[in-house]
Amino acid sequence: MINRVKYSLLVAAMALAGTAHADSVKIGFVSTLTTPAGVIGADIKNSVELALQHINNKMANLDVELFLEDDGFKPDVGKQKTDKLVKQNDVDFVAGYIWSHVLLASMNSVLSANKFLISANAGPSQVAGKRCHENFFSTSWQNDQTPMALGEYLNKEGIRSLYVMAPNYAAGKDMVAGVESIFEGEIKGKDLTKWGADAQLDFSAELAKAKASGAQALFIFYPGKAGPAFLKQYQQAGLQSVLPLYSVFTVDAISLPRLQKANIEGVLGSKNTQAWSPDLDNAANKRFVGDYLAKHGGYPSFYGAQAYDSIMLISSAVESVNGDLSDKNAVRDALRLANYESVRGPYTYGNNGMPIQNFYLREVVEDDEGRWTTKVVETVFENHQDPYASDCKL
Amino acid sequence: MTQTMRADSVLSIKSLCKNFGGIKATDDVSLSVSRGGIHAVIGPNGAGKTTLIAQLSGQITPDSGDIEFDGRSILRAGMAQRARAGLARSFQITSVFLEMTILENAMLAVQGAQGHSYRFWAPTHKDQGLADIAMDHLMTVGLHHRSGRIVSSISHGEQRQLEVAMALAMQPQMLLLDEPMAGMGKEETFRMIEILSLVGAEKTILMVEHDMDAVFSLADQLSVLVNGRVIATDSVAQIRSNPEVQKSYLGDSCA
Amino acid sequence: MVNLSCTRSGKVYLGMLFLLGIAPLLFQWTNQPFLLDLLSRGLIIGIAALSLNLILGYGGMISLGHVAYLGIGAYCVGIPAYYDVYDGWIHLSLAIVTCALFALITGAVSLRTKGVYFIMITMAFSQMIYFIFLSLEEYGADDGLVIYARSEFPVWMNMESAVSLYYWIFGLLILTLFFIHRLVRSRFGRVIIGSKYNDLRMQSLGFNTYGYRLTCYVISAVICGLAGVLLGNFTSFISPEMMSWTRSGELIFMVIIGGTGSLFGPLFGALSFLFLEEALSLITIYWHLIFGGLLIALVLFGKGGIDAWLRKLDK
Amino acid sequence: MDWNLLISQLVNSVQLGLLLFLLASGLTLIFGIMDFINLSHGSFYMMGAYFCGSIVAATGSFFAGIIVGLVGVFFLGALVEWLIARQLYKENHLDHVLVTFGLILVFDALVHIIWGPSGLSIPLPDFLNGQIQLGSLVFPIYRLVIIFGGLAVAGILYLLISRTRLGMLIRAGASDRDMVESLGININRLFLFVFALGAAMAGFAGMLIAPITEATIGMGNDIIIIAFVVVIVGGIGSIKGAFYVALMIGFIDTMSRSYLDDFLELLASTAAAETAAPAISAMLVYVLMAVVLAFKPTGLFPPTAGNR
Repeated sequence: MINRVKYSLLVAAMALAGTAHADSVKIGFVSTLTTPAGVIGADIKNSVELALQHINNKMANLDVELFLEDDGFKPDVGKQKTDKLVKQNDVDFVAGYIWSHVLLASMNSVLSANKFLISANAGPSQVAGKRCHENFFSTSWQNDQTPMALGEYLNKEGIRSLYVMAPNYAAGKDMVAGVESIFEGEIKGKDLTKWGADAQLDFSAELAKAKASGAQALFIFYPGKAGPAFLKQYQQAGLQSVLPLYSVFTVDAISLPRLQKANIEGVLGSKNTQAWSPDLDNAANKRFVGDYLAKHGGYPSFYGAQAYDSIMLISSAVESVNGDLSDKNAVRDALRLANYESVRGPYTYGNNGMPIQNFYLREVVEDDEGRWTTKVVETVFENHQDPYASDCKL
Repeated sequence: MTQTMRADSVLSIKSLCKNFGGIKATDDVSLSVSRGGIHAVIGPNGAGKTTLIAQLSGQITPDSGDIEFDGRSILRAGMAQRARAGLARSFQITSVFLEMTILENAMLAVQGAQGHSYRFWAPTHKDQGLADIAMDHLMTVGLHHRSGRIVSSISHGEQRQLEVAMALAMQPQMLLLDEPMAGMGKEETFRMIEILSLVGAEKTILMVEHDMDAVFSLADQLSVLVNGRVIATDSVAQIRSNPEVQKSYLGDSCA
Repeated sequence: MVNLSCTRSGKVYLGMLFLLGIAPLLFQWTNQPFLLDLLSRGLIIGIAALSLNLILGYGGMISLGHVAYLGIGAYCVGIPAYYDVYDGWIHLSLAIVTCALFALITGAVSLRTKGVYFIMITMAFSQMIYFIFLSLEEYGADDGLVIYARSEFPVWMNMESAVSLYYWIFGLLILTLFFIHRLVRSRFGRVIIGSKYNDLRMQSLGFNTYGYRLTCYVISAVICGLAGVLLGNFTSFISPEMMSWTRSGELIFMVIIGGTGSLFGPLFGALSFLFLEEALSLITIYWHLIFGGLLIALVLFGKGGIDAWLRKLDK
Repeated sequence: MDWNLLISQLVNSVQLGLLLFLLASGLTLIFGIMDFINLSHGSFYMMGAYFCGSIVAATGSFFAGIIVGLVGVFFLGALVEWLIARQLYKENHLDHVLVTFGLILVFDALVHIIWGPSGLSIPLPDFLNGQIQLGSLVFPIYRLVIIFGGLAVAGILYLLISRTRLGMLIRAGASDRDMVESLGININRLFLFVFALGAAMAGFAGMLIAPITEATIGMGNDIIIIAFVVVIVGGIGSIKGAFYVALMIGFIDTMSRSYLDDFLELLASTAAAETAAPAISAMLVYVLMAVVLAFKPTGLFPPTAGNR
């Protein structure tokens, strides 16, 4: 019985691989669709689909074939799926990657096969520095940059001491390093908490420590499901008045509706930094955010915006080589130009494939229809390049 | 308390005590089993017979007292060590390996008697040295012609016989038999008595048994255990006529 | 013991082994490099399942921590490679020594317990290893360790290409199968099997079963560690996540799906498990629902696993 | 030494310990009485949170959510017992593990299908959202609510077990199952009740924690392993053991999370200490289990059985 099943699976798998068209652009997209982090993946999927809709599913008159894969929030699974995209689906581009550790585990599979890797979120320091590669491009940021912008703002505000909390993985460490590198005051204490599929979500012990440390402000990085959990506990502990909160990648379009539902009003008015905001005033962003709102009834998150950009970036490159993907050098040169309408406005690429772009201070506000969202307050950095670019020998 | 200490005793038990949460399962038991005889321990249910066997074989550690086997204390030796020293045990609840064949069971016992088994490569089923000895012992209990049968498919009586064969296969000086006739029919009991009297001619046996007919026809010496205490140890004839034993044991349970 | 080639189930198994042996040729011919990947992975996990079956199926020791050895084996490639030591012999010997030592120490403690307590204490030890690697900042901690080159061996037996690595895996698989086949039929194997059914009885037969079981546990750990070396080379990435207790659980399921205590069953249990996972996740992101349902149905209705179904052919 | 911090952390550790106890007490009963390993016990924890969250969303009342949620999980537990667990009591532990692992996958996928991947937040009524001032200490009110809720259930369970006929049967069942059967009790109904009761307690724990962490898919899968550690270390079937060990593990976990990194910094570099501290504090629980089992192979408080 099982043998027959196995046999037919084998046949099915072969047939599946056999149907690939030669005259299409094949894009593999890796994100997290299951586990609680799947909520991010859902937003990314919506945005990618919206991007494809906006270009009528065509790049330089070639059909776009999208292969969406789920990394299950695990680096080894992410790598396995990436291998599959490269070897079985023979895609031209692999995009996506929410998590830095998944990207680190997977990147070699793509790059050693001489394919292009477009990170739509993760920006670990290793990839920006020593392990940089000519076929790697990011439509997000290098991990350190956003917290650096926040640190800069904290300096300007005259904040002299800080307590720092982040999850214990590649991006968490980069975020902490980023804020520490630029913050001029004293770091009163630091907690790195367990991350992964079984991440720590009860922060009672850490919040008690933070409060007892006597720091002037609290810096956190809690993406995904941990964000709302953290913010609730922060409010329940009554820390708003004692320990003002500054965050990166924690308060976003995914967490805000839930925070609003749970009445966590403490988050209104809180500040964070980001390279993008739904209210950025440019044509591409208006179209993206407007259509997304109309289609899904809520704001897209920055994950979505970056994923949308990744498709647009690929599209611009395919267009510029008129669909001839065999000329890798031409494709690479086209990607490097970033010659497309990014939802964050124009930006350029550094030697390491990381964007050189603006970073904004955003504030959480209520929009005209009563939805909680973020609004740009000021520009903290203009055309900012990540600190690891100099380590990259390209 | 009757205590017979003879010079030629294989096993001597001295003031053995074992408590289970306040219940005295073994209460100051002293016994001496002489070489070459069949010594039976009788007693009502819950008298502590199996507990006694378990302490002798090393399955349970006594609270106090001493056990000497062949002149040396074996109190500190584990089950396996006692078995290798020549004290073989059979179980009240049949505990042969149901999933294996009769021969495989017997071969395991032979293997146990032949020193260590850290031999990883040569297959046992081609090991004639094991099989031949095993077959000899199966012959003693009359199972040799059925040696290929899976044990779960043979009768209860045959399984009990296999137990004895396995105990023999360990080439012990002495056998500890825990109710060898348990759950047997008349025929099977008769067959077992035959086997044991044959074995008893060569080996010392300490047995715990319910079946009085079997005990009276087999044993040379009898000890009566009631509530964890030995109330009498004597020859079969003496015990049968002992009024205290009559009252406290024989009278009640063998109506 | 019946000879393999005499029974129909045995013939099926041998036929499948033959197919596995020529699989790279088939895949090369049909240009399916990913299927070779999938199969390589399946066979590595299959070897791990076989090693678990040695203690679980034959010895009755249900370990919920066996992937620890897979992980240790892989780190024995990753950590030397991190210091630019790529000599394969060093990797292999390091894996053998480390796994044997760790198994000896933890086994000595674990085997004092029985039943559920054994399940949980093995899980506890593997969680400790998991958290130890999670705490090693130097070797990537949570993020894992990327292995940039494969273990180096003499040219004629290197594992550089996907096909040569596959034959390494296939070779270890055949060795493992043959070794276990001999082992369980030896005197040692009989003691292990006997103590699974009735440990007390084995002791009363004069066997110090603790020592035998501990030895068996160490052997099994070493085999699993060797599979780990291949896994490290295959994935060229190792993270603590690969050692979490759920992965040990999965390994147990592979053994059960294949049939506990059967020689080949766990190998095909592992392959079926992985193929099913792969195939179901192609169909829907809710594949866990179907997969979970299948596991439940397997226990309620499919006693004995693949091996038992195949053995029906013999009757 | 910052005493305020220490006291806060003690309160936090009691809160964690009681949550663990709510999970572990049901687990240890099911384990002890039915000899059934239920890995999917954590699913009841999750389902409790989701039931409660849905009711709160529909009615706006947190307390309605708790009550209806409890009833819901109780019946869900009964259903699982009746449909699946009951078929398996006589099978071996391996089968239990396999089936209940399958159940975890099924429950997680069902929640994914019904409620989506994003998780469910449970708003608290305003009076529970604030803080309470005790001397120089400030506690979130809701944390104290968890502690009182946990203690109340522990107390009720204690009364049920020690003062009622049902409790007598449960106690007897945990130490000697055959005895209960020989009393002519309808063993099926007793098992059904115990299973559902255990499920309800796990669900209650889930409801208590969800307003803090949100209800998320797989939220029970991590904590259930810790609950198993509690059961094993405490001794299978021992409610008393579960209680003490749960508090002990709550204490170890919280204290190591708050003080271990400072301690490690004395031994290693700051960066290494920061990475190692959370991992090592998570590991301590397993070290505790291994050490206990090494010296007491059947846990700290094995229920005393009459015969062995």
